[in-house]
Amino acid sequence: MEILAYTDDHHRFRSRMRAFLEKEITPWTDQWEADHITPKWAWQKLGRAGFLCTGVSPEYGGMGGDFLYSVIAAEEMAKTNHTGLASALHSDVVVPYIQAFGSGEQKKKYLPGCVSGDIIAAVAMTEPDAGSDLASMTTTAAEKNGGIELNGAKTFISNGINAGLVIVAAKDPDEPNPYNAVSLYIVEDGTPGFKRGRHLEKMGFHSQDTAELFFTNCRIPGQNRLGQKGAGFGMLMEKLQQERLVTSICAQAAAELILEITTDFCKNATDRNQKPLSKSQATQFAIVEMTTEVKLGRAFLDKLIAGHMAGEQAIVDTSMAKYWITDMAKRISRRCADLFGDYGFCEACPIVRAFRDVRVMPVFAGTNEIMKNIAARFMGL
Amino acid sequence: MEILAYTDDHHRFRSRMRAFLEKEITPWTDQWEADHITPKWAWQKLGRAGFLCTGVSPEYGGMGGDFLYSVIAAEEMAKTNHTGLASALHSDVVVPYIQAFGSGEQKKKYLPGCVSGDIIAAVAMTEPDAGSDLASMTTTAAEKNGGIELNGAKTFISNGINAGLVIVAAKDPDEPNPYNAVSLYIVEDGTPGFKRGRHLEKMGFHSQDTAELFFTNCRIPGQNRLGQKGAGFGMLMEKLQQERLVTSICAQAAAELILEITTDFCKNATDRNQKPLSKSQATQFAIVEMTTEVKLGRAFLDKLIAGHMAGEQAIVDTSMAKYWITDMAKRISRRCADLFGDYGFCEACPIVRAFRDVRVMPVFAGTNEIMKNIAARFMGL
Amino acid sequence: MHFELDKSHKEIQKAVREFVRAQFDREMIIEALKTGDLPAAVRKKAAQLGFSGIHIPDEYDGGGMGLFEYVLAAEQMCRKDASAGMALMLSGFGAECLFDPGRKNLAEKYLPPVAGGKMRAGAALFEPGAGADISGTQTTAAASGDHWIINGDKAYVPNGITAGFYVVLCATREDADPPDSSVNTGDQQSLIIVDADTPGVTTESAGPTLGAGMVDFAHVGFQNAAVSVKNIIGTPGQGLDRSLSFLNQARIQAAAMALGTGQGAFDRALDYTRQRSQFGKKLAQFQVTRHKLADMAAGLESARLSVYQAAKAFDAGTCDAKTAAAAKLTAANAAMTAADEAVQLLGGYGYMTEYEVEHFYRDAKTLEIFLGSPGVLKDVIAGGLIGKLR
Amino acid sequence: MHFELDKSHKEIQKAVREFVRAQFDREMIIEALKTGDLPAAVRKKAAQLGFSGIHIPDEYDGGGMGLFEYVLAAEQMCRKDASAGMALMLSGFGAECLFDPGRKNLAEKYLPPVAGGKMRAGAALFEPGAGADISGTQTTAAASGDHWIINGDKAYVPNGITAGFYVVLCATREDADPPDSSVNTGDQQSLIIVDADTPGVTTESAGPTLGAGMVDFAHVGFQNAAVSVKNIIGTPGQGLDRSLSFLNQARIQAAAMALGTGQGAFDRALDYTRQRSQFGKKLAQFQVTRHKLADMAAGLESARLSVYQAAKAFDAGTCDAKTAAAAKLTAANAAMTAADEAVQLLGGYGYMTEYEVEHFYRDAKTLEIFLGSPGVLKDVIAGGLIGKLR
Repeated sequence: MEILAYTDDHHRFRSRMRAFLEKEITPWTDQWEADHITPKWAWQKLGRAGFLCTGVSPEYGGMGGDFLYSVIAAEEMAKTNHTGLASALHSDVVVPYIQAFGSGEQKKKYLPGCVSGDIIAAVAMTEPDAGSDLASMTTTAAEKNGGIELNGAKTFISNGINAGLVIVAAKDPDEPNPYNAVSLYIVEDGTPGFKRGRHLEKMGFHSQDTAELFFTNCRIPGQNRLGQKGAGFGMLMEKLQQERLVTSICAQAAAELILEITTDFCKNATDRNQKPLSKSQATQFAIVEMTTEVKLGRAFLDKLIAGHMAGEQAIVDTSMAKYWITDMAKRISRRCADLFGDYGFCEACPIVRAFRDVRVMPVFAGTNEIMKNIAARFMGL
Repeated sequence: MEILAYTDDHHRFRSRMRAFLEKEITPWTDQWEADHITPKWAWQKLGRAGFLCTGVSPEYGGMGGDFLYSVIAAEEMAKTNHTGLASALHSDVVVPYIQAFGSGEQKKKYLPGCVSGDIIAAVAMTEPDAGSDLASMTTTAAEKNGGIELNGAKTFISNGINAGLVIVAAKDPDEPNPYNAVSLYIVEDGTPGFKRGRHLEKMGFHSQDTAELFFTNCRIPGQNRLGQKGAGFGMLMEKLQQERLVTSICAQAAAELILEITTDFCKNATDRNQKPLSKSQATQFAIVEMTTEVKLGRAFLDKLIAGHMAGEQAIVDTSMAKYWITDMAKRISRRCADLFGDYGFCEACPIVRAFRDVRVMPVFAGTNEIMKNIAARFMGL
Repeated sequence: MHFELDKSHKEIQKAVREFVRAQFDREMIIEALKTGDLPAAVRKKAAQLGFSGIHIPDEYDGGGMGLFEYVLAAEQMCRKDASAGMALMLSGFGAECLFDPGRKNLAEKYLPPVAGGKMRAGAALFEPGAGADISGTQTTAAASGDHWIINGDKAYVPNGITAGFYVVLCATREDADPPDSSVNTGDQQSLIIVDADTPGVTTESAGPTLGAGMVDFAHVGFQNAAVSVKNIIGTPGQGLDRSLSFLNQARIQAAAMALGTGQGAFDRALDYTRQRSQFGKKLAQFQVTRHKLADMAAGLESARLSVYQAAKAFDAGTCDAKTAAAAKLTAANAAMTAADEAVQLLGGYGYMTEYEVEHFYRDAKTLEIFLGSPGVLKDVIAGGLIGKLR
Repeated sequence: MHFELDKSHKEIQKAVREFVRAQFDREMIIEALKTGDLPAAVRKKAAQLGFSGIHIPDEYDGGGMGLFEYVLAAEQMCRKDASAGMALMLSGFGAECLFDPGRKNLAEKYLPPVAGGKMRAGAALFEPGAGADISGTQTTAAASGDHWIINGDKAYVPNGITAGFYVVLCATREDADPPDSSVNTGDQQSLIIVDADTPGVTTESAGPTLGAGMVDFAHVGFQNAAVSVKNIIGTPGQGLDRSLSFLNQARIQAAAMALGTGQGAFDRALDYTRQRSQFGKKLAQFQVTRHKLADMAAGLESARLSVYQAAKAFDAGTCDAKTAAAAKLTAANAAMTAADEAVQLLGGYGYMTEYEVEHFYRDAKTLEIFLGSPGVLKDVIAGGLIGKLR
């Protein structure tokens, strides 16, 4: 019994994408990890092959696919075992802001490039001193003389170096209520006053460019505001649901991949007596227990995806999925590593990169503690 | 998005049963817990109201309902917060042996009584020295002169005292291969040589009569064999799937009930400053985390039920559900008790009975360790 | 630093083990669980041998030893039977507040009967609806001539029904005007001894409990209960600090009981799995069984050190609230884990009363909640770690 | 039993803390993680101050102290920087096999340079595909005249590339016939010292590692490597027991490193949450943050006692394999839990190299696997608990 109704078209899309990634992307990932960035041509290759922004309508060059195409794309990207080509972030988190809230002109200007991979998109919410506390952001956007002047700093911005377009959350300095003060703005690469800071060194996510962004008297045209003035908080809240769902999908896919690699290893590697490691009872139980956790996450997630596609509001369940599945991926990475013995602490071991990469998931897109706070609030606790 | 397709008929059945139980059963449960048994009239009342053996066809007095009626009945019984009226065991574990493997005559003779509650059914597999190791059972059934003579002892038999009909697994003493030796036999209450042993004292499940059964030169007619001679092992293996699924359903319902009671308590009870306990962040997180676990179990279980109804074989998933959901119910009972403070170790606290009751679930219907062994085997580990 | 028990300590362990082997027989235990109390003879014997009053100063007929020796005794008792062990070792619950120097008058009266196993005590600190928070005591004691007039309610008092006296935390007032239940003078709290037979004292059993089946818990009410003005322990205002210190001690005591409970469950699981065969092997030959036993043992061993360390620190006067709370958190968790796994390792027998481990499971859970569930203890630990924030 | 550190032990802690404050500066650490090695100057300083060779007998220029003192030093080093601490404290890994009386000739040659920080050692015990099982060593040493001719492969040897000598566990044979790799004489195993520059010794780096970034792990191969017949430690057949005893010691060492790693992560999390505000409050004011810190601290405290106890027992000659394994299991788990929560408490900063805790997380995981992942350790513990079954 399957919860999600994948069609033959979906299956064909998955096969095509998997073949494409195996040939064009996966062979490069070690290099990109070492380089600490993924080249822009990889994005273009992916876009031109039709694997970016599958939800954008054909009018703007997309395929107008349903959300299951996004799910497939996120799952298949996870199999490349690197994070630099953050296509799910681009396609299903950032670009939807433009799809949903952009003017006709903005869509015409930006969406085709997002689909083709010529424009890499990022969203800049988090600030150095605010963390998950969005209401306390301090970046300002003063609208004057038909133009807008941005001042402030953002941090932990994924795709921060590569981004050709950044959606920036900033406050009207004249509005005292923080919930009415935030608007979203589109800032293009090369705008004077927009500078990228250090490429941040991290535990993992090495091929992903995570950066600080600085805006110093950065002037953008008045038409670069996205949606209504002061409506930024609401837009963020709305889109954060999908961001958290996409994070859950990526974490689920990562957990499945880590466990699959580990299970295969235990079935094939043998001890001194040529007995496969998977014949040891403790290893069997570990694999069974982890497989159960992965299946639990999958059933809950699929149900959530189906609800999301049916337009259901599921703030509580989405928050729960985000925290539980990302924690589960982390737990699985820790426990799987043990099954490799000393190989499990060598970077050559195929799950060690994932061990480092998944550790950020319980932290980003709203920490898991924030998820629990949200769930508690919406449960009336 | 709901995984299970409940119809209006199902919902009406649920409402009717819930009202019936609140009026006719729940008021008695404290008494039955103290008595350490549930009276037979309660079974008859439940049966006459149409809540036993909903799956038995109208030909034998049942309503011929689909498995969702069994699910509803099990869930609603859980809300009575006692276990003595083990209707799920009777309706969905034991009686299905007769439905599936009984001769026309056997069905005609026994099913109407099972539906009406006049016959309470039990199944006797476990033996004092064999535990979960069915292959090592030692109870024998010698078929001679058209009759059958049973000798041996069984233990941990739920409904053991009340049972009017016991399905007994026993071995042909002349068959050396244990897997070909087992047959199932129907033994009626009052058969000479069939004695009940002590009513066993337990941690919980007090209103449930758990007993040892002894068979000493116990002669039953030849037609009391259920199904083919020597096919007992296969029949047990087949029906154990549903038993484990039903156990998971009961454990899931118990976990939901425990958590609901606890959450209500935390929302209503206040500290010295009239602040509800649920305003404390740690309590909020505990409730959110437990709710998440319950929802994960529910999604996985519903998917499994849907598959079961579609006739899917799901040995691995069923074993996983049984171990994970029963462990989850146990974990939740432990953690919820903490939220009541000292009240949490008093029998007056509404979840303490459940704390004791659910602890058996990871042990019965095959221990959770056996579940993991089965899953490992069928996963090819 | 050294981790070996002294010879005298090993002798205490041995003596307690001999006592429980002789006294805690199954029949007696089963009967005592039904009546909810240990036979007087067993209580007397434990007192005669100096176990239940091991930490009471010797000038008051006690063992004159420290909390560390108490811990060793409580552990070994609960290892044999947790309910009986709790009943004996908690029989003077609260009498510890009289151990301080300068309490001679009260100590002379109340401690010898406790040490002799003839009288029980009940510390009455917690109040309904206040959880583990004793800082805002609502029970009042108003001075009226030679008496304190006490009004208020205390919840979940151990030995609540059977105690000969209570050690009651009260908000003390200067005058005897109509008692005002809204008074809340956290900085002026006092501990006052109230004889159980004082007029105006009422008790209401908290009913049967999950574990600790030979200790009676009750709600104790005071309605204009008048006791001698001399019944105050120390001077007015010393009650909160003394109660908090007693709570530290009591948590270490409960931690020791939990430790013994977990160890008792482990002992039985080890025995059972070494003897019982399934699928043609001893259960203790299955790797997963072995790993469970290893986890149980490692958890108990490291908890044991935490409890012993806290007790030693308490005796040296250096134990803070954080250390006591951590000892209880760690020990109760190790005990629950061990008892839970023991139930599982025994399978169906684990659930049956006859095989005892179900009993340990219920006692362990009771101890996990008693004197502070994990959340309460973590609040206390964090307070010590983090301190005041600017 | 007493739990206070002696004055001399507190002084060791203080001296190490001063050393790391002076020597482990961020710039140096970041550079050392890139090169994969500590600067020679730091190694020399640690040796001069007597830290990295603290347990080497003083007649061989070491500190002449026990494992307990080693543990204190390793803990404090790793608390400041786990990678650097591991690099220093593991620099003589395996040289411990020369501490026994009667090893004078070899000890005189090999220990002083180790104690002086001039040479590293690598115990070569484990073999490819054999996991943690050293009982069936396949590497052979055949006696040929004045030499042992060694053939075989060892896996994941710490200091595998940089060591001056290896302590190699071999199956010793009486003759020098063509080496038969299928030989497996578990009861005739020996430890033999092989200089790294011996012809026939090859090394292959295991590559970058998740943590322990300043220790080089390598596979070491021996192809007809000839060493003096005097390079055997003790007599033929003593190797397995000596290796197992060394493993106990090394697990306690690793446990101490894990303890320090967890403590280092905790320190940073406590600092951060006390200083950082969110939603108008300090993070350390949120109850859930407080509970996390309480759990981390309670876990580390009880693990600390287990590690110290094991080290003391080892020094007294009473530490069995179970106790050493349990110390490592408990400490590594407490460390991973603390490091993981520290990452979480720091949020985005927890994942950034600059804030150090990500580094502790990787080191803690490395230590959780190194010298026995939890499953291996539980096998060992269970063996000790359960013993032989009839």
